[in-house]
Amino acid sequence: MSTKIDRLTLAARIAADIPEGATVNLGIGAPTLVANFLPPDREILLHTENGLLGMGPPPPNVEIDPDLINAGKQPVTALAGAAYFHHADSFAMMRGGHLDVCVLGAFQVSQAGDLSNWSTGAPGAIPAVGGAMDLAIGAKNVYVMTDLLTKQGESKLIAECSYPLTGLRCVTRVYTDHAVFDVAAGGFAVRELFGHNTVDHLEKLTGLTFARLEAGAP
Amino acid sequence: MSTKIDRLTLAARIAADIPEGATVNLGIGAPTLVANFLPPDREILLHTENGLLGMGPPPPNVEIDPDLINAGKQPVTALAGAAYFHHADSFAMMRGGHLDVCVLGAFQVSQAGDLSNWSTGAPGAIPAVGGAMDLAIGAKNVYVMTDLLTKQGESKLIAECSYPLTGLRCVTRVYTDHAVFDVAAGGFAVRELFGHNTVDHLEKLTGLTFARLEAGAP
Amino acid sequence: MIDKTVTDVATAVAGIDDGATIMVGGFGRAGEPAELIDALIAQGASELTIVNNNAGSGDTGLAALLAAGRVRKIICSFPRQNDSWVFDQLYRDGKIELELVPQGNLAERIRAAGAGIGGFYSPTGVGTHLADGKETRQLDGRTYVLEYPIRADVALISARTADRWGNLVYRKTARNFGPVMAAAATATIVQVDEVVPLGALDPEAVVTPGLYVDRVVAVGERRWLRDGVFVGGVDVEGRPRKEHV
Amino acid sequence: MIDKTVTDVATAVAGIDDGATIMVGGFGRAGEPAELIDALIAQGASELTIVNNNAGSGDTGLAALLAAGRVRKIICSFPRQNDSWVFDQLYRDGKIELELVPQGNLAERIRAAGAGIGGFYSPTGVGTHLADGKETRQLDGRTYVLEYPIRADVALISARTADRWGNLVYRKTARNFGPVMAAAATATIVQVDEVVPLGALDPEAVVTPGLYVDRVVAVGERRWLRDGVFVGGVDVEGRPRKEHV
Repeated sequence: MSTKIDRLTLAARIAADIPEGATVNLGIGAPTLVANFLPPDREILLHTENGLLGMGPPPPNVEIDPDLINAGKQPVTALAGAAYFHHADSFAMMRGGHLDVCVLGAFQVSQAGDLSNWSTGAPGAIPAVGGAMDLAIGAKNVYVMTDLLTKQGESKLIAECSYPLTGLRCVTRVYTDHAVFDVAAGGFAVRELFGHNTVDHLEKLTGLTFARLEAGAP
Repeated sequence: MSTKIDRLTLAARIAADIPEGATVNLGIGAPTLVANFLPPDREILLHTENGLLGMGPPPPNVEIDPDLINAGKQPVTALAGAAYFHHADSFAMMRGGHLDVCVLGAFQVSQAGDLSNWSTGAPGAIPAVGGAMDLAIGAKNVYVMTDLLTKQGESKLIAECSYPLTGLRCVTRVYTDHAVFDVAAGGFAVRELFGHNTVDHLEKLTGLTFARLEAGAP
Repeated sequence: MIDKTVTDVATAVAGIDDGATIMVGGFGRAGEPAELIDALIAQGASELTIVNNNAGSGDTGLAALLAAGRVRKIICSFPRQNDSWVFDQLYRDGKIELELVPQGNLAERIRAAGAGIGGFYSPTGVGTHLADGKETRQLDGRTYVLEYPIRADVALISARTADRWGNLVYRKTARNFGPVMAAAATATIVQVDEVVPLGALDPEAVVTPGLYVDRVVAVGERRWLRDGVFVGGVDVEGRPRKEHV
Repeated sequence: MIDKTVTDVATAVAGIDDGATIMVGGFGRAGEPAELIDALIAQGASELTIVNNNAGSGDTGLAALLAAGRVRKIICSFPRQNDSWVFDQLYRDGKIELELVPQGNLAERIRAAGAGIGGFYSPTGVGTHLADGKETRQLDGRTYVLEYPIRADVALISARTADRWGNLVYRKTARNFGPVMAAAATATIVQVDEVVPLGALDPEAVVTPGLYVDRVVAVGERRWLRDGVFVGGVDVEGRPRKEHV
């Protein structure tokens, strides 16, 4: 066994946690992969913030409809039972706390659940935020999907975010390639280990001390 | 000639001032009569705050539709070109300043254009405001339709309202049974006299001194 | 499979607690969830706070709920009507609390609750008794009054048609408060004339997306429609006209 | 007779002043008022403030307006895209001002302008750089940031169909910013595929009532429809796919 799972396996792992009937927004990038693994026996409603609830999979090329796209500006379809709405209504849906789950990428997540995912604060970079800040604070459960470590080997789970914040105390769970972490009262709690990772090993990788989940916690 | 015109004549007089293409909300009560006199050669869109723009006349009894009513909860119809919307969107339409004209009743109008039309402040009365305060501040032109005098002979045009206010500095014109007044910088200005009323006579009746309209004012 | 439909109105209103804040849709007869209100009366919850444009009329619907002594407080814009004798008596006897809200502020405060807005500066009510004690603020040359969201535990609303996901379409001016109330309540319970198969509603014309809806109950077609077509024969309250009785 | 239709896009954009604030609808190609933007470039107004979700892409549309040096400032949520080289260069050269707004605040601020709201407490952006210097407030246990309306002199939007009163229906996710921008601008100018007779639009499904619209111009059916039916044959930008050229 490896110490890491690949991105598609991680997407499938997240998909498995999304319950029947959930309303879900999948952020641009890797989180979009989660859609491919949603269990076919569950009805799950995907929301895209540009105005559609009940989003379906991409169409074949000959059926691309420029009027039917997702937040990443990729062509999509609409399921039977879908509904269209305007941008303010769509963000009201998120900001009003009506979505069950949002899956986002991250540069950093702090022990308090702070999220940094919109800017590395690099000098001269052109800032762009899109819907990231609305997504971060809107959903009932904000899941982060990310590698545990950067390419330079630095932990993305961190005591305090050093990058510009997207939202305060908003992340509820982090799905990484090494393990799944809950944001708990005393810091991150390991929920599930992938491969032959151990809590000790992850504490060494991240430099953090993890809270212990109560026995019998869901 | 009399010193007063009757209510239907007054409604017709107001209707004559509403231009082609105007969007108009007619308050509950006497202002509703204005609809009967709108020139048939002008397209004027009536708004009712319970969610319809493009309201038509009352239907014959056999065609009363309980789902199609006005703000006074009377049966109405919808014209070709009408649109339905929900209550927040409907009031956004008013409060956002998108209606051209609103015609309201009044207990009192002050020289500054303050309006009192929702409560006489009588002790023990049950307060009820409905959409009066939204209508008062929302339209580009707020016209009041009223008798000049109460049944007790007191002027409804007044230096300062003594009844509870509906809105501050919101009335633009007052159509009374004696004359039409604009709310001008220096107080009420007589725009048009009915019957053999004179400015002097109206000043005596109201106890106010009227501003003079500039020659050539519209 | 998501299926928000329930078989009867009693099931639809089950579990509403004493002390709940309940939004009740409708403006006049239009959009009044008459069957759900009757079910609420039968269900028995008391000490309720009701949010509605009015405070009941005649002896049925909200007025019957009030008459049964179940309502502690009402938040509305226009309680006093020709036939609001039930409310009038309770109010004069000091048996019911009233929060009077201008109708546009009522609609916008309900909308704010559903949209996650913490408060907003409203142009309505400035300088009036209904802004007494409220914070005001000069913004861009105009004075506004700070208004807060109105949230509810439960919304009872009426729509024309639903699907099993809870997507709703309304009919004409019966739409009124339904869409904003559906978004402002923790549990939204809807009565409809009929439930249609998923996909039968035009996604461009769905007014309330299903995620705002928790339970749907079909109560049969309103008396003035037949197979979706207006047939009339009623007065403005929906009662059969005499010549049709 | 009310007739908001004009014969061509040049007439539609006539009279837009230098220094105007212009909202431009669309999210990606969906809802982009492409013909109106081209007409605006030809019309020549400069020193513009543009409100759009993005800051132009490729070399056409908004990017062409920017490249022509007509835009002083842009208010948007996401200026940086793979193909936003025109904006990128102007920004790095200090030739354009940027106000970056989270997308939900952008939509809600535009909505507030149309709805007469003086300001609102938003849950989005709290504790981030985009709330730096803004007033925050604790309300009911949560922290919010005070946001103000965004108004415009002109809105340029695209819809599917209009009637001569300016009632609009959109198509799928091309609806996006159209309805809120239409209500937030002093003059709303709309390009549509077609203008239909009054009464042909379902009053239950009109999304933008005509009173928000000032001018309507028909520009012909979008390439991926034929008589209102989707026929495809394009890429996501609406360009003919190779096998169809």
